[in-house]
Amino acid sequence: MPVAEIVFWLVAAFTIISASFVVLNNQLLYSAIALLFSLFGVAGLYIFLWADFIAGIQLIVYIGGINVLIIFGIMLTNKISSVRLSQTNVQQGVGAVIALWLMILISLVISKTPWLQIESSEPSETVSVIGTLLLSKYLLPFEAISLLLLGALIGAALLSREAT
Amino acid sequence: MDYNILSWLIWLPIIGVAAIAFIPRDKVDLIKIVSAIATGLQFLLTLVLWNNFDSSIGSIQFEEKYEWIPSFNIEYYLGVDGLSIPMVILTGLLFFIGVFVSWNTKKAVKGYFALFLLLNTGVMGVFLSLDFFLFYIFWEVMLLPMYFLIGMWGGPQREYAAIKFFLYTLFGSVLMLIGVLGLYFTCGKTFNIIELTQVAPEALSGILWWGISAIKVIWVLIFIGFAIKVPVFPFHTWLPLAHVEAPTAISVLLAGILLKLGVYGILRVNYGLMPDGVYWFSYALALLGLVNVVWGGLCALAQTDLKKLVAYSSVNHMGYSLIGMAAVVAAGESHGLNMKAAQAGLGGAVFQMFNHGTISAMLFILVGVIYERAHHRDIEGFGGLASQMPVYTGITAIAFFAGLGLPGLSGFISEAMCFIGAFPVYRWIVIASTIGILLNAAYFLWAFQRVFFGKLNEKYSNLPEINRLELFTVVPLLIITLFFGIYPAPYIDLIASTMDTIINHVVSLGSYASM
Amino acid sequence: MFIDYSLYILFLPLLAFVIQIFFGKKLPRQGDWVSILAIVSSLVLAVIMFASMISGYDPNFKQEASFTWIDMGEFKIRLGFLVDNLTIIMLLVVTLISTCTHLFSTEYLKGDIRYSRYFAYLGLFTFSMNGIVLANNLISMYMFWELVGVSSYLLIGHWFEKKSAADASKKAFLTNRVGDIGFFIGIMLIYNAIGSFAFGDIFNGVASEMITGTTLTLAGVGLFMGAMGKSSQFPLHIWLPDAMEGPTPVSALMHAATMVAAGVYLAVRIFPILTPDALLVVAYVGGFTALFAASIAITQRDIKKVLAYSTVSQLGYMILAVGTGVYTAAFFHLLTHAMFKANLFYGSGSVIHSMHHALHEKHDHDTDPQDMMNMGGFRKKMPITHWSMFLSTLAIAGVPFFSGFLSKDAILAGTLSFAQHHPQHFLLPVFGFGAALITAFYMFRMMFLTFYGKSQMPELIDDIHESPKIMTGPLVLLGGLSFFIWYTLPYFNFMSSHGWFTDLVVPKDSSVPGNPSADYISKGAHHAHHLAMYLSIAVAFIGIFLSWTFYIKKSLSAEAWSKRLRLLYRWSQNKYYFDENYNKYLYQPTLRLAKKVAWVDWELYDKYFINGFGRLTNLASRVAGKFDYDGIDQVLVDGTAKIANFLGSLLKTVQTGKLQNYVLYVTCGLIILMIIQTF
Amino acid sequence: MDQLNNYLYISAILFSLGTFAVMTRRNGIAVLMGVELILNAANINFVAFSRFGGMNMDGHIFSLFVIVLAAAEAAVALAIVINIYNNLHTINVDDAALLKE
Repeated sequence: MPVAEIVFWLVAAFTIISASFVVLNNQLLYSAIALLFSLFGVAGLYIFLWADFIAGIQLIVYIGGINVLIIFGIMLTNKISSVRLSQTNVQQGVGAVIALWLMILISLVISKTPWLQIESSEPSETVSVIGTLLLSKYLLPFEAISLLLLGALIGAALLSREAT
Repeated sequence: MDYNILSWLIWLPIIGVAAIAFIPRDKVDLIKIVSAIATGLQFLLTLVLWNNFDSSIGSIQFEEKYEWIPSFNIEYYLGVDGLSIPMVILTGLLFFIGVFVSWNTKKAVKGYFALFLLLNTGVMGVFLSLDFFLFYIFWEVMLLPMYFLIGMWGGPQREYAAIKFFLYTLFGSVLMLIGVLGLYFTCGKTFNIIELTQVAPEALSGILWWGISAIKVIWVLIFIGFAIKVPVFPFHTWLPLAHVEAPTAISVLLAGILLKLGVYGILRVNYGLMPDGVYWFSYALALLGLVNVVWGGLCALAQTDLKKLVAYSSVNHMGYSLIGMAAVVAAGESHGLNMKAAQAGLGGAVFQMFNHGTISAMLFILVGVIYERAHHRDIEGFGGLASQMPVYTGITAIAFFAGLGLPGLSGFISEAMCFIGAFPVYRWIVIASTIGILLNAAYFLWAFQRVFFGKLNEKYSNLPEINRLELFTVVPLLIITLFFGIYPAPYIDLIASTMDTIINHVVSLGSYASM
Repeated sequence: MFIDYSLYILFLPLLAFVIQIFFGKKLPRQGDWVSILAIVSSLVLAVIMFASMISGYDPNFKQEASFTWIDMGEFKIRLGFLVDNLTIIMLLVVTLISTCTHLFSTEYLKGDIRYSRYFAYLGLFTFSMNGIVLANNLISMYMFWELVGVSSYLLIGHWFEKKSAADASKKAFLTNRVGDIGFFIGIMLIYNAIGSFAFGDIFNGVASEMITGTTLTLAGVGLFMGAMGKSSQFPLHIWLPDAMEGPTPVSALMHAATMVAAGVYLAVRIFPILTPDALLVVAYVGGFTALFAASIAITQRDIKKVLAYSTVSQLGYMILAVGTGVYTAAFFHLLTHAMFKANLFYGSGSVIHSMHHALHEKHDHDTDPQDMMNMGGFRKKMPITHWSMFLSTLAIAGVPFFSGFLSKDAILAGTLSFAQHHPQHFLLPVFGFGAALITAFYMFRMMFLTFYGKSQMPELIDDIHESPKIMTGPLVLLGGLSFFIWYTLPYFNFMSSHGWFTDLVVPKDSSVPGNPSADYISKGAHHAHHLAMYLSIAVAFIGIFLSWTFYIKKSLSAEAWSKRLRLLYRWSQNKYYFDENYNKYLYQPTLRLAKKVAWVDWELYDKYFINGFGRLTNLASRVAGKFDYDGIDQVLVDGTAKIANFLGSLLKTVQTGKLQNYVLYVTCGLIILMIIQTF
Repeated sequence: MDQLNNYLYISAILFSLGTFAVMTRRNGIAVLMGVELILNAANINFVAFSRFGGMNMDGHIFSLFVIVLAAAEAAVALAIVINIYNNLHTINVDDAALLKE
């Protein structure tokens, strides 16, 4: 087994374990931190998938932005006396059964489907291609999504404003 | 034809809604101006449409046809013919006027005008769409804004009125939907109305459902859906309530356009798709017309609320339309190929739709004017206003006289045509319904006397005269009423060839025997 | 030329109406001169037309013009104008009386608050009346017919502050509408059979038996119902006396001379299509109305009411003439009656005007200025009014040398001849001569009470003055026109109506196959002429003599006789209680019915039936809910606690309305779908 | 690491975990974290298909959009959570069951 392979499995395990920690842990702040690791793991997976740019974005936006935002959110909505902010769960039994079923089923589907697999070589660089695509083929969605982002920004600002 | 004028007609108000969405809610005037521009442009477009419309052709013009949901054979299919074009013009006009009627709305102006324009899109869409699915969607699109407009900006009983209107109409449209689906599955899975007009008469004949002819079942289902809008006698009770509670502009639109959707729908769908059903049902239709005329007239006579009186007069007036529509069978062989009567009847019915649209709109605006000043509509509570508000009195007099079918004003011609057309076929029904002529005169004149004649009620000795804005909303309708009363030819020319198409279609494909 | 002129005559008053409505108040003198200018121009044109008719002297003169108004392919309505001798004479009458009314009103309504509006309505009326006269088809006639009704409505209600005036105007319109229903049904019957509205086509159609028998009779009676409404024939006579609430010049123009004569004009126009049965109906309605209305006029105290009932009676005469076939005599009487009755109304207007002023001087606002019991001895004070009215009274009473004698004589001769041929209808001449007797009586009663004897209110007599020249002008003119000579030129025989009129208005054969020919009828009338003449002179003088004995010589006491015939007197004075009975058995029940229907509609049908559906649905949902709780939940709890617990908790979670539950369900659904899809 | 299936399995596990979180967590922010996991799972699929399925760069673009959407969603969702907290003093989503009415 080549080193790369081992690293891949390690990253995958790391991602999944942190993700399950996110889900199963009862302390909110710990969950958030676990999410951070999980996102790291995903970024690693991206690199295995020859998507270095996406991996970078993942690091910057998810970890640098969203995760921090979440941690802020936790802190803003709780009286912080310790890091052990516990929280409770509902319908855990049913939820677990269903989630498990879901996983099994999806896995079944994955294994049963004859996936098309085209061998291709690693692109030399992705950034410029993505850039060109964004400004040519995907110009309209790009503009739309920027509008959406703007809207969300304003909306979020409006929503969290103190009611006057 | 290349400019997709019909799509523009439908979607222009939506552009208005989008524009209004970006205007802050306190910029009230800007909102009104934007709505005025949107509806005004739409009205101009309807006039352009009229100008380019070829009235010598009795078939669909300005067609626009795109695939929409191909897997169900649903199309985005628009078109206009002599039956719908007067209604399209009327819609353009009344919505434009409606903006000015509601100019003094104080409450939640932004929401009001957004809903108003949405309603506009719905109505326009119903008149223009030739695909059943599209038609049904617009039909429902119309319903919601109406619900909110009555329920939020209406009078004291507005919630009750709104929910009643909503449930009544929803009940109708559910029945209609069942009927439409029945048609869809029996006639080759298409929603295209024009195609169905060709296919349905044959495809439906001979099919029995639970021992009853499918034509009868579908006819009744769809008829009830439209009859509620007309409103035909047993389904009319939503109307007085909704009219009374709705704000003035909405009453104007309800009476002026929404009621016409019923008649339009019957002529477009029931007459087009089920000519046999026309023969089967026409006697009942004339009878319902008679009941509408007499019942509406008597109810109007007893009212003490001016707006309710006008509302019941709508029931009465639409009765004439029904009687005229039933006359189509006169052109059939069983009635001696009396094409004259059929043309008079159907032409009268379609003319009556338009005339009632202008006249009742005028009446509701005028009632709104007095309500805004006196804050009540009790007929007994006025008296002697003629000396206080002479201009208002004069205009109301003309509107009332138009309502009671005075020659020289448009209502007379259409009523007379309905009667003349139906007479050869339904002699006794027509003779009985001429009593309506008297009832019309009685309730309008009696109300007129109580409100305007006699000594001036001291309470109203400084009631202001009708103002310029209000005049601006009424006078165009007044001029139309007068113009068509004296010279109806433009209207008749516009519809004549389409009326022939409908009559020939019904007569050539339908008969008494095949039921 | 004739069509052009008649169009000008038609539209000039309409132009005046439009100008007056929009600018009347801003114009100097409130624009009355605009209206007068228009009507005088119309009059001049009418006179020119009349002159060229006389110079042409062609009894068959006829010009027609029409245009397509509505064209739907097969269904067409053509409107048009018809000018013949009848039309020209009628136009002259309408414009002449209308001109007089315009002039008279400038003084009579001086200072009225709606002065310009009044003149506007006069213009509208003249327009629509001329429209009726000129119509060559039933549809345009019907249209102008209704427009005349509207102008009458507006003018009767001119002083709408008075409740009685407002009531009267509404009553007039509605009563006319009852007749119009018949009119319209008649139109539909005829159109259905013949397929045209034009008179010419209709006459041809009837002649070629496209419509026959009962249908034709019904159509004729239907059309005649319109005439009954407009000409105020029994039982639709109730509106005309009330219409006297309008200004007196209006009464003279519309409710005496022209508008009410429109019914007769219609009857004359459609005479060719009336079947014998229809004609009988017409004759009996007319004859009965003539006598019936005259009997009411005897006891009225209000000077205008007397004249109103006299008008109803005289219109009955004309209708009677149509019914007995001498329809040109009816039209002749229409012509003479228009002149002398308009004059009588102007005279009464003049009297009322001066009474009004006298009372005003005395600050007396309670005394009725129209009550003849307050008058008397005005002869010296108002000589012009008196003499002019006197001439017209002689005319209406049927005294030789006056116009009424000729026309009445023609009618009575026709009636008599009809009864001679059909002895079973002997009642018709009885109606006719009876009415003539009573007419002479009550007309002189009116004259004597107003102008002769002692003044009943001596304190007023000093303030009674002759009216100004603009009012007496029409009086003199129309008084002069009461002489027979104007109607018999170029001949000079006071005993015979032979003259330009009888030369130019020649009866034509009825279109109905089997009806007696015009020649046959006129021969019969000629034959009965002498007997009728002697009889009518006799009854006229008996009537005048009786009146003289009652009110001048007073050898017979009116009071004593009224006591002796108390029942009849009271009936007559109360107009046979028609208004009361109509009110009790017609209006009130209708209103009650309307109220009932509205109640059923709103309180019963809507509230219980329609809303019942709502309640039913509500109930159903509640029952379902109860079943859900009681039936399922409780029973299971009572049964097996364990399952109940499990199900209960499950159900509870289902019904939370929490978002997460829904996510759960959605996922469940997804899983099920996937299972189905995969296996 | 050169097998498409591996990535898909990982993504499936992540997705199930995310769903589980969304279904069970009472805390709004925890639910949000679950949603983030789901989005990541989807993203992995996009990129994986992009590499193995011949989608070229389109998958990358899509995942980019998803990330942006996630950012927007997170911002708005957190704003809502804070708003709810301000109003109801709880962020437990089942306490805020206004949908029930």
